[in-house]
Amino acid sequence: MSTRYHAILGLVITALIWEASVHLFQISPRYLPSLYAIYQDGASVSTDLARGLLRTAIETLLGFATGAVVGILFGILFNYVRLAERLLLPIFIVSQTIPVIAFGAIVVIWFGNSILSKVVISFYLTFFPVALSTLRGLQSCDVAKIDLMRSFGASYWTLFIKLALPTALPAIMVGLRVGISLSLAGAIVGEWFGDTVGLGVMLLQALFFEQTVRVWLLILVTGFLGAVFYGAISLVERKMVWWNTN
Amino acid sequence: MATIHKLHQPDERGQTPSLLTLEGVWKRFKGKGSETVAVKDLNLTISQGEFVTLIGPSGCGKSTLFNIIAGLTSPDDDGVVTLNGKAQRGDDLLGKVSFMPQRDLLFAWRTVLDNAALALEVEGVRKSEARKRAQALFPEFGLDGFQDKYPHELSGGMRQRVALMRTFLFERDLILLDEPFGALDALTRMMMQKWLLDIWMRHKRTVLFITHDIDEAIFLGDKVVVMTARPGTVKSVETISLPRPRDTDIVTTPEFMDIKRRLLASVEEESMKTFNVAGAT
Amino acid sequence: MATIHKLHQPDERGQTPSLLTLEGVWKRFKGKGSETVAVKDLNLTISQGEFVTLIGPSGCGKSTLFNIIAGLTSPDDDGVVTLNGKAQRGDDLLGKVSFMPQRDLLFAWRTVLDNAALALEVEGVRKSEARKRAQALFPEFGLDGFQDKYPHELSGGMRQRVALMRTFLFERDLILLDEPFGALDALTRMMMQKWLLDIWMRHKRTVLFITHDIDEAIFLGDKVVVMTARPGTVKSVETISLPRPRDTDIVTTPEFMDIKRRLLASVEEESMKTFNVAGAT
Amino acid sequence: AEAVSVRLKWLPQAQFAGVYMAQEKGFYKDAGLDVTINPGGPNIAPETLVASGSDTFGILGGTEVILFSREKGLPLVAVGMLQQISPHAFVAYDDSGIESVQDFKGKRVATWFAGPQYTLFSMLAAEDVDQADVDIVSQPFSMQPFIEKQFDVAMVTTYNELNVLREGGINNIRLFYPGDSGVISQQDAIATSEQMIRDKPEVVQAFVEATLKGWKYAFENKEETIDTVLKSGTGLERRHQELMLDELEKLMVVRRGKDEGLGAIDLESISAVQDNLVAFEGLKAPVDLSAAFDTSFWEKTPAESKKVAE
Amino acid sequence: MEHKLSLERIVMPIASLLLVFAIWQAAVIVFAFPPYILPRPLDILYNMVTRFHIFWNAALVTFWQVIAGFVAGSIAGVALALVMSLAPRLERTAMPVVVLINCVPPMAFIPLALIWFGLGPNSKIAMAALAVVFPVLYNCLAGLKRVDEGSVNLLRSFGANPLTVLWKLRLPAALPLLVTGLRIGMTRSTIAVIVTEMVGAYSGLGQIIYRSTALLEYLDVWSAVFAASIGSLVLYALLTALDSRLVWWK
Ligand SMILES: Nc1ncnc2c1ncn2[C@@H]1O[C@H](COP(=O)(O)OP(=O)(O)OP(=O)(O)O)[C@@H](O)[C@H]1O
Ligand SMILES: Nc1ncnc2c1ncn2[C@@H]1O[C@H](COP(=O)(O)OP(=O)(O)OP(=O)(O)O)[C@@H](O)[C@H]1O
Ligand SMILES: Cc1ncc(C[n+]2csc(CCO)c2C)c(N)n1
Ligand SMILES: [Mg+2]
Ligand SMILES: [Mg+2]
Repeated sequence: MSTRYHAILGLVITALIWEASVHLFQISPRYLPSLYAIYQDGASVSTDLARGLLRTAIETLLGFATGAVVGILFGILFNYVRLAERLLLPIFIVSQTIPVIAFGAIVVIWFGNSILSKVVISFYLTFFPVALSTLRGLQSCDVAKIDLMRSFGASYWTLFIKLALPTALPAIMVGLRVGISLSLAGAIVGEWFGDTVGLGVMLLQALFFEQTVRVWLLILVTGFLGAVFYGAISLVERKMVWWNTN
Repeated sequence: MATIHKLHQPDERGQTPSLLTLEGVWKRFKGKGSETVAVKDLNLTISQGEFVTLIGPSGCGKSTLFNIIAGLTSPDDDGVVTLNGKAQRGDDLLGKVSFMPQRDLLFAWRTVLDNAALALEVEGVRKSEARKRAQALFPEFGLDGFQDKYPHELSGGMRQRVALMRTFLFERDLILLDEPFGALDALTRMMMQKWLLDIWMRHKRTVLFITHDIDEAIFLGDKVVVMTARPGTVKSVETISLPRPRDTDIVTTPEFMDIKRRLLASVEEESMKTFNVAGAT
Repeated sequence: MATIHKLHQPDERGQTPSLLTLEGVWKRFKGKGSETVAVKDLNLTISQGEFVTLIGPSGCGKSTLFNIIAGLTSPDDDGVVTLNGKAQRGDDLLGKVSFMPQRDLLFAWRTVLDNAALALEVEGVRKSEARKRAQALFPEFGLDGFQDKYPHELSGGMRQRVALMRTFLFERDLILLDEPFGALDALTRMMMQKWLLDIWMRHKRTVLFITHDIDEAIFLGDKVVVMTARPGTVKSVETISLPRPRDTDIVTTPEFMDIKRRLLASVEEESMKTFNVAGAT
Repeated sequence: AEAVSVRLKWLPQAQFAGVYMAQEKGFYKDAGLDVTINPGGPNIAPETLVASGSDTFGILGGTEVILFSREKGLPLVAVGMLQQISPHAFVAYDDSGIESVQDFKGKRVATWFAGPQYTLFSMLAAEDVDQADVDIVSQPFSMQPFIEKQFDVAMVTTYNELNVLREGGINNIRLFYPGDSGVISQQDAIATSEQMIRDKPEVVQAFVEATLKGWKYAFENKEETIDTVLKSGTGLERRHQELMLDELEKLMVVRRGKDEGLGAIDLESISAVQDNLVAFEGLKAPVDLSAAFDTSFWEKTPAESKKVAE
Repeated sequence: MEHKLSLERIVMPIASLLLVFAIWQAAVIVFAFPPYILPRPLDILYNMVTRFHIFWNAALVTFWQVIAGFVAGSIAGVALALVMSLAPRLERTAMPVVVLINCVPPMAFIPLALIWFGLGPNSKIAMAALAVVFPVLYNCLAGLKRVDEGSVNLLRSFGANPLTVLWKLRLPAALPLLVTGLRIGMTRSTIAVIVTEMVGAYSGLGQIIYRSTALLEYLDVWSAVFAASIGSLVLYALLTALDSRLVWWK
């Protein structure tokens, strides 16, 4: 209840400071436009914006869903199969050091001009933090509790479902929260590889036409979209890891 | 109750067969630089249906011994652990003994009822059935009404009782209990003791029971094993021939007093070794 | 030892002043839907330099009461807690009493020595000095040689002793001990008891001590407080006028036996209420 | 209909008006083509996409890019050249004291290092200015550093950045055009792969013709063209696109583009650029121009499809 | 025993990477990919060696910025987490704004960074810091908050103020998660610097990638990417070593 109140308070305070400083210090719109100017600009492209928002949201969700599932699976694999961790984790780490943006053409050649290429990039950015957090969460399991379960003759599977997974859940949720914003970033970058619709396309246009107000508009809209996803994850988290909250 | 194993009949020659034997068992913990010998050349035989209590100074290796018997810690290679006549290697012992660790180890995300039912669930009993069976024990353990609470809402003694329930629901021939009544008040403790004896007598399960309370050790045990100070090994085994069923009043009998005095002296001698300043204060 | 507070002289009228009073203290825990009353209208006075022991059935609210006195849980608004004549509100009590919780709560990343020195460090004592002072207690606690181990390398009883050391190094007028000797063997326990009495006599610190062992409660206490079953309140206060210093043999004297019988009956009556099946087995 | 795609060198904007109009007015459809328009983006290397067959056609970079592509072994062929003269120009503030290319000496001159730098090199060479005397730096795709006077001279395209400056109210600037130094560098090639030319020349022919028809229509119906471009839905500004289209007309309907028709390939100027590139070691050796540029499709395109009405 | 383990830690990753390269090399040969689709790793390596000084100098520029930004961002992230854990009300007020900023793809801030901090190293450092600050903040905050309530109470009973609780209990308990955050942030900050360099810079690996892409110098693009990966991996390995130092009690 009061969390929501605080959240709104935080946003309102930020908005007030923003608007006040723009007017007080006469900041040029090139550096920081007024919120009202941003709102007006948004109203003038509302249809395109809505279309882009929907498209980007879908890409993000698909990429996030696949990234989360695969990330969790690999986190689990790494925890139980040492060889897999030793062999694959380094490759995963290497993969994360590659700026995809340098390989737009390759992405298009491999995955085509469809929504797939955005989903793939957003997947690629999501799975790593999720895998790492999952692994860390699973490793944080109390050895004595594992021993207890083993003394009951628990199979690896039972041990995993009844003990390891619940123990790791808080850490996994942290990974997912990091992942969702990366997933959104991935969708946007993906749209920079020759797409026609999406917040990323609009952002790119605005960047290169130096439409500062539009850039800010898109920053706010993407931020809002991400915040909604983040909120949804937090909600799920509160449902799933209730015991960790107090 | 398909899971109760019926292995406790005397064998053909009419002798009680030995259920568990440990021969020359060692356990050394390696730290950086130093080595701690927790269990040293330990020999112990527990017969089918026996109630054995174990006492010894703090840190002498009792919990380590329990972990070995439960199959959780593998002993060093020099000794042999035999269950039902079969030598046990590696993980063989897992799932064969019912084990209550010294810490309660309740799962924060499970209600009290589900924590109690955990071992049953692991065994593959259907969840609803597991709950029903756990549910039945709640009044006896003085926990009725707490089924739906979470562990953090319980007192220390209540948590211990939940852990105890969990162990009892996992029905095995050999039960290992590591200070199960440590955090219970006098009466609750007494009720639990009686309850345990009752279970043991009716089902003739074998019990190995760690305690610090010498009264408790004598009151419950067929024999009391005294361990030496670390490195822990068996110092002496006292057979308790007090008649059963035993009543609470038995603690005031001269026989009881006699045994108690002897054991006390034995444990004190060992405990003394732990302290550098012998006879401090 | 600048941190020892010297407040325990009798006041001008020659009376021992009351150090701590609780009047009409309540504590209710709200769960979803249900409400657990842990402490109900509790009244208690502890005088300067007194050794008070507290017994009561498991789950009756003893630890909750301790948390209230330590300033960790705020009681409901209806009661008053007074320390040294001053009403205590909110966090006032934090840092004024030396408190040993029921669980040992050692920090996994600190060595045994550093765990023992924790309270001193928090007080602002220099690390090297804190270590030196902690170090001095190791032989007395039977932990010499374990200074550089980590908690997971200790046995249950050893962990408890480390927690106890940590508490003693935090020198305050009022010491709260929640079952400090629960996991200790008979002799270690006896040595610790004697040691505690010695500290208490020499420094005249005030002790409030939870135990489940009625012998221990009588042996140590100036008075024994018996709590009712949950919701916990004071059922009776038994003043123990056995002469001091007390010797271990005292437990066999008729006076002792007499008090024990009375207290046992009192606690049993309360414990019974916890169990739905009154007089089970 | 034959399904083909065209990859643009950048995002939807009036720079590609002809393609959008050919699509909108059904010129592609009439020519038996079912065209998908794929925009470009940063670091997407449209040349690679066309060379690999991922896209059938491309509106690619200009003269230099085609030459580099051939040198790197990309089987690309230019079949038309849209902008007849270089769209690049250099800007300096009126009060900077820079009056001619000679004055670049000792100044900080910014250029895009993605190809257009060779236009600068050629200009300097043509004006007898030693490169070593000029502080040449990399320019981002933002005019902000120039606005903040971090550079003395900056590069613009006359159809975009120049208008961005002007829209920002910056008019106190002087322009230096490559053409004034005799440097012609055709840009925006219509290109396809060698394989297409081999296997489906009729499709290539149809595409070139329909695209040029689209451009012709665009210049003859600017109002409608802008409407169509704006429909791309990426939030374009009308005024800016109008200026861009006007400027493109100046770049495309000029020289042979005016006399003979849109899209003419000027092998003479291309050859001159190649010589410069070889001189500046941008190219290691000259490439075979007859393989890189195929004028036959343009030549077969009837005048009424490519000649803009006066 | 110890020795074997660390050997395995080094040998196995190298072995697996060599395997990937071998498969890659073979695939290019078997499927006859032209270099503009996928060059051969050996050619890339050869290019890196022959033009070593170019990539080395660019890498120095890039990684100096990465490290500066990483350090600044990590400090900021930990500081924010500490402040928020001390003032839960501030956390609840500020977190939505933080989330909002974090959910904006960092690329969107590049032009703003270039406007605010110029084309020089400052804009790269700022972008690197931005890339680290959030994973560190999230992880550190989660770590700080996951401590056992009983342990907090114990310290409070000693009269510990929230700062002491933070220092003696929350921070050590948060270390494992904090290091996870640092690791994720490390790779992100390298990429942030490179992408910023691609959009606007005077030098650095990102500039090489940008220029070479436009000039179709595929080997240079790949070489620069390799150089970035290697640098990023070295830093990552340092962090992993730090991890086993900091979280020794596990
Ligand atoms: N955080 C909590 N939330 C809800 N209920 C609680 C909480 N803490 C304690 N209780 C309840 O309060 C009652 C008293 O608990 P407390 O821990 O004080 O008992 P205790 O006397 O110390 O018992 P024991 O001897 O077993 O340690 C119990 O019924 C317990 O379930
Ligand atoms: N994981 C470990 N690593 C190193 N040493 C250990 C480990 N576990 C136990 N020890 C050591 O082994 C010895 C025996 O420990 P154990 O827990 O078996 O004692 P215990 O008899 O159960 O004591 P208590 O009665 O206090 O519970 C102790 O000295 C302890 O320090
Ligand atoms: C990364 C990148 N950014 C912007 C443009 C758009 N642009 C700016 S100037 C110019 C003309 C260059 O010949 C073009 C197309 C691009 N192409 N690539
Ligand atoms: Mg033990
Ligand atoms: Mg308690």
